[in-house]
Amino acid sequence: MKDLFAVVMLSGIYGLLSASFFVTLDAVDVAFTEASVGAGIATLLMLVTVTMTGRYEHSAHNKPIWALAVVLVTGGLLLYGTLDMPYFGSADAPGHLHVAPRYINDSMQEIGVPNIVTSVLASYRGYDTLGEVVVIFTAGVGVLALLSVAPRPEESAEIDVVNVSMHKKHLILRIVTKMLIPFILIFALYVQFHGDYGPGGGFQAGVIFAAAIILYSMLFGMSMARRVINQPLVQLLSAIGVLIYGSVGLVSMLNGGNFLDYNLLSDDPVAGQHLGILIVELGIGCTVTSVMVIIFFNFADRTEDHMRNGIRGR
Amino acid sequence: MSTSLESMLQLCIILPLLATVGIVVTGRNPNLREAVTIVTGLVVFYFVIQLYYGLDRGESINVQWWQLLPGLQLSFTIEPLGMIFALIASFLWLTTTVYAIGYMRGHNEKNQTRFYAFFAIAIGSVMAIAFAGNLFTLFIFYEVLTLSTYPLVTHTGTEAAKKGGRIYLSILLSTSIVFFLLAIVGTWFIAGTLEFRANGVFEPNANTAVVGAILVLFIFGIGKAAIMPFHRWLPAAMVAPTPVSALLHAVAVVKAGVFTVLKVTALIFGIDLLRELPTTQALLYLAAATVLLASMVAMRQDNLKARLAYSTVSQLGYVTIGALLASSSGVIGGSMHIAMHAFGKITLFFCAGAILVAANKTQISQMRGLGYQMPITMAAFFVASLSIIGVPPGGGTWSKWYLLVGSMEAQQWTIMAVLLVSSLLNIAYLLPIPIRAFLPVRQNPSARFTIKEAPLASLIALCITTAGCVVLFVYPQPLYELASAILAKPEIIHAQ
Amino acid sequence: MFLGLYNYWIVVVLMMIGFYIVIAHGNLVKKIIGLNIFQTSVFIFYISVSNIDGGTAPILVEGISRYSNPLPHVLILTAIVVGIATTALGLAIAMRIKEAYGNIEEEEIQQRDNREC
Amino acid sequence: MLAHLPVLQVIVPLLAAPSCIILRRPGWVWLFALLVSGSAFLISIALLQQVADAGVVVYELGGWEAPWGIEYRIDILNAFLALIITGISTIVLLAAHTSIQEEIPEDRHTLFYVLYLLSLAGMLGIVTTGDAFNVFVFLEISSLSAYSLIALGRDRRALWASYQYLIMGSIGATFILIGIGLMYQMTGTLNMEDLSRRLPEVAQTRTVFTAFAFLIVGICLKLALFPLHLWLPNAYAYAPSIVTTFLAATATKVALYMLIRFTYSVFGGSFSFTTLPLQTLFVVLGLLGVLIASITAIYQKNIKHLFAYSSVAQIGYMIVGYSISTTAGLMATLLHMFNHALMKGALFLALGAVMYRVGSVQLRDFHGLGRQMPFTMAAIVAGSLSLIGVPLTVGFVSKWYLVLAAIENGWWPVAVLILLGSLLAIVYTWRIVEAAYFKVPQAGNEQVREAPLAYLIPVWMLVSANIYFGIDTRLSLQVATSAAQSLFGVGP
Repeated sequence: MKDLFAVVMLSGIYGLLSASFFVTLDAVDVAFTEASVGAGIATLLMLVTVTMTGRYEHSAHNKPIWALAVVLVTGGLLLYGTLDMPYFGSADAPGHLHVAPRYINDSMQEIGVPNIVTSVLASYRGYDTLGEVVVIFTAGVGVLALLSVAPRPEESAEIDVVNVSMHKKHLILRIVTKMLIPFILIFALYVQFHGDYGPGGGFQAGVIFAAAIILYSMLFGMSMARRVINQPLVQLLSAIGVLIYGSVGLVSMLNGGNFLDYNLLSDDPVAGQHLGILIVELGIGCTVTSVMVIIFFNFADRTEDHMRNGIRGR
Repeated sequence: MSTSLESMLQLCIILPLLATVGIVVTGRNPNLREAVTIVTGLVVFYFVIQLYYGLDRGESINVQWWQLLPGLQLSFTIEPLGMIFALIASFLWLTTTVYAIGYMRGHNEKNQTRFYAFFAIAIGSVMAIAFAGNLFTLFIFYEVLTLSTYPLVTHTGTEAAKKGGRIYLSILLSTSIVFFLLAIVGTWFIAGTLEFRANGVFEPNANTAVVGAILVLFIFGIGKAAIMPFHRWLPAAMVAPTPVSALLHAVAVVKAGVFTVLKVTALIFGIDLLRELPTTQALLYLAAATVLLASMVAMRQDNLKARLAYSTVSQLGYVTIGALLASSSGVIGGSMHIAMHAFGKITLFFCAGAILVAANKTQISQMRGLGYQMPITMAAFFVASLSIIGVPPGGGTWSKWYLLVGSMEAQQWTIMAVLLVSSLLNIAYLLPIPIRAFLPVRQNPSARFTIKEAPLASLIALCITTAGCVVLFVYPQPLYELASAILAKPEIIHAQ
Repeated sequence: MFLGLYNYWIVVVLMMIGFYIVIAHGNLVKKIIGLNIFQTSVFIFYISVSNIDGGTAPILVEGISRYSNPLPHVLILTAIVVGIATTALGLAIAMRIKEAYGNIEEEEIQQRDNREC
Repeated sequence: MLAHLPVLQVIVPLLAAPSCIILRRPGWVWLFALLVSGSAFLISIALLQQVADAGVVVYELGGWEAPWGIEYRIDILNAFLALIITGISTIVLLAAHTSIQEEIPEDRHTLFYVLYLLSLAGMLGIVTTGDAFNVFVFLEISSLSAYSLIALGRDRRALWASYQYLIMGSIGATFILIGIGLMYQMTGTLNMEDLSRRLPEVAQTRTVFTAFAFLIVGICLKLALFPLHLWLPNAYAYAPSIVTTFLAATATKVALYMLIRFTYSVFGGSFSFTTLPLQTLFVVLGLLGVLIASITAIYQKNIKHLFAYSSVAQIGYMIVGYSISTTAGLMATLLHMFNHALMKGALFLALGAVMYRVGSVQLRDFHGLGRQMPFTMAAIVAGSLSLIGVPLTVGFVSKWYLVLAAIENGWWPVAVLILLGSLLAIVYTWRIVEAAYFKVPQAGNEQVREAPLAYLIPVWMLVSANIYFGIDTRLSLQVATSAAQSLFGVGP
């Protein structure tokens, strides 16, 4: 298929499908995330990219045989590998017998959070999650390093014109969104703090937060959005998120425990765990939101720049 | 006494390196710079003499430095063969320095400071090679020597120098890294030691096939011995200024090569084992072939230095033969030939340099009648040639004699024949030069009377070395004793 | 007899589709999309591993004892983040390439570079 | 605090990175980064001491005991790697401030240091952790930052190189992810120690075999093992000099560490090398890598390219030593890891100096540099000698042990090929030497001056390290040996 727009859309749909697939497999948190990321952010970013890089793949491209061969070999190997796997859904697969039971059985006493995923994510394997936050932070910094354009002193005319005209058209849409955005934000907050009990948590919340902001900027134009959100602050936030997470670890260290040992955050271990998870989730949310915003804004700015140069070129 | 001897031994190695610093520092002022060089040369030579007496008194002198790798120590010791090499090298360094002063100035070369500096490093590593207490130490300084001489060979920095240096470095480094190093590691793995022992390091019941293979690796690996097909670097190195060719490629480098060959055959394998090995015979023939072929090539060279270079290749073949004959006389002959050929060949090179500086001639065909212009030089050339050929009053007589004896002991009749034939070849490619030089020239009678010799310093130097040739003929006793002590004095070599 | 594995086989097929897009396609954006599909399929594989017949989502509720395995979920949450991070970065580079080279087709870029050096 | 060293090793740079964003001013950020890296270096030294005395040091993150929580398990090998990485990064950072003035736009400097610290932290995380999935996470941290760092290069080809690296790297990472998933499915654990205990039961299953295969391929992609090296040369050639130096000296080592850790510790040497034809495969690939990459290096005009290919060749050496799979061979490999870090660090940093003065590292730009930048060129010559493996340099030491190990195994041909490889090294390095000392400067390069001290000092620190550890080999040898032995202790 040569039309990248369609390809992107399809991949978005694929993301959505896999998300629903996750739901059927009882992985609600994952589904939630995949829906917001695979179907949401990723697709969005790809769209922005495609608008800039051109919609059509114009390469009369002879599909290399070796690629097919590699793929077949790999796939064959994988299929071969599946042959000794425990059957799908079998409860007595080794994967379910060794480590997992402890999480299921004891997490309530040890952490006191119903959502096992959350407790594993934020506490048992909290360090992985710190790593995850740093990964997203890295991506943010990387995108900044690659794309950030020097802030323009004067808002060049034509872009604003474009925006205004656009806004004239979509009046209803704008009103609706205006009304919608607060709810989205509230929902985000809910997800943020309800992560202990239901599906959700800092990451999903962050994405939704970002989504709200992005929605806003899409409808009211980048220049407008840029006035509302100032970049340096967002960058600062992205860093602070990580630091919040880290400082929790350091505090528990100063209290004489190991790094990220929440038990020592409070006199009562369980309360400590609660506190720890809460703050950590906050950190995650903070970083994820700001990084998503950074990424989107830089993508958009760059595209705008590029187009302006295009216009100038003509 | 002994302690001070040991410190002397170390100083012999360290002083030249220190001199390098002095040379670089005093580089601005040529006189001072060359003074530094000469003084160092004198001191080193004095120390070597002292060490010689020490050795004569039967003292065992050895020095241990730190372990470079576990079980592989940098250690130095005095033993007869090394002593021969050290004596020659230190003495001839001195004379060459004297000569170089005349030459470099007369020929007003550039970058003389760099020249003297690397020269000193080279000598330092030669001393280290001569006194090396084990094969590992020897190898390390063997490589240092290669690298430190590269800038000397390419001194002029011309395109030709670059090409020559390329061949020089690539052959020497590649042979030493691929074959020599491999052989050493193999020896280390099989024998578990790299010390020099009078009767070799391998067990008598060692697998002769493998050990034989190692021998081949050694002979090819020691590229400095210029066994064909790895001899090309020597002619290539003739792009260097004459003093370099003289010292390094008549004495230091090439002799380091054959010296190593002798060391390895006599003290790593031991002549008894050597006789057993399947590969010895083949290598012996290879060396013989080198001797003959190189002589024949030499005859065709019109460029004097090139001819001398090829003659060196063939002469080195003699020493290798001596080493491989696996007979005591062979070793004696070989080690004596190191000294004899050193004096002879350095004299010849000095003459070549003198001719270049004074008459600006490099081609033999131009040298007709040159004898009237530079009688001393040509006379010296004549004497030295005799020594190389091996007829009185040249010291070469003795070494060749012992080589013949050795080949007789080993019943190597072919080798014996080769030695004799090649002596004839030597005559054929060396004697014509001085003879033609003294032939009367009719075309320009003016040339007959004007005597224009090389700068005094150079002249002195070449007289000294010529004298050396004669002295070694008249009075070879101490040299002979040293040579015969190589195999006879195991206790010194054992003392580690 | 291997019917119990059908799920994994589907996943494998998906993976390979993504993998093929990555290595066979010349368009940089398409490559990234392929990478996405590839990774997402791996996620599905993990989640399939975690699934247990009759299990419910791993959120503790009174009276339910059979939960699906939470650990892979956690891992995949992390992996998804990694995925989006990679995608974002890849797309960013693609944009820069577009600016620098004027297109995002593998061969053309190669040709330009070869012409340069 | 000593108890916390293992985690501090990683989180110090990890948390320092975001702090840089707050610090903002490039000058300050540089000092800060230098400080952080330096302290990380000190930590690694202390850690090495600790391990040398106490044996394995275990640190449970979050206080959850493994395999439920993530644990750090530092044995001498981890500490050794950490030492190499932090040491190199610190020395390289010394030159960073000067170098990036020329090569990176002003407004990117802060971000550069952030990314640098992140990739440092990522590598440290990989080499310290004892949890398979944690490896993946930190692998991604280091890779993502590496991609961005490379993309910061001036030349637009840097972008393309970085993109290729990103694709290759992500495929590799995904493969590793698949491998980990399969292992988890069969054993139910992610902790390496635990895996090594539980894998043997299921070792004969096809699934575990597949898991192994995917892990190996994934890691080899990161390792740039021939023929999976295609991303490497451009990435090294067009990245900013500092980045090139840092990555060249450390990144592949980390990948190699992963390979060693998974094959020896997790799967166990016997499984890795006896039940599979891995040994033959790796020896062949390694040697092919050595020869082909070296030959390719000979024909490079861009010197960064040249040394990049030589890196591929050096990886070949390490793989050969590794696949000999004896203590001696592994020891040689670990030793060469250390030594190669020193060589390539010195060489690439010196190239950076040339870049700084001349503005390009094409062969023709080296003409006459011997006179114009004597100290820099001397450093390059020294580094090249070390690369060739001349005595009294580190290169000789590792070559010696590699050859010895090969011969102990009776692999004489391999030994010969290894040595032939170093001949090729002579050829490709000497082209530079000749250009520098026998040619007159190109038009426009007559005014080139010697590099600033900010460059010369770190370069010569590395060069002297090359010589020092070539003369006094006790430290490196001892550590490498005990690391190798510990691996054979761990592996069944």
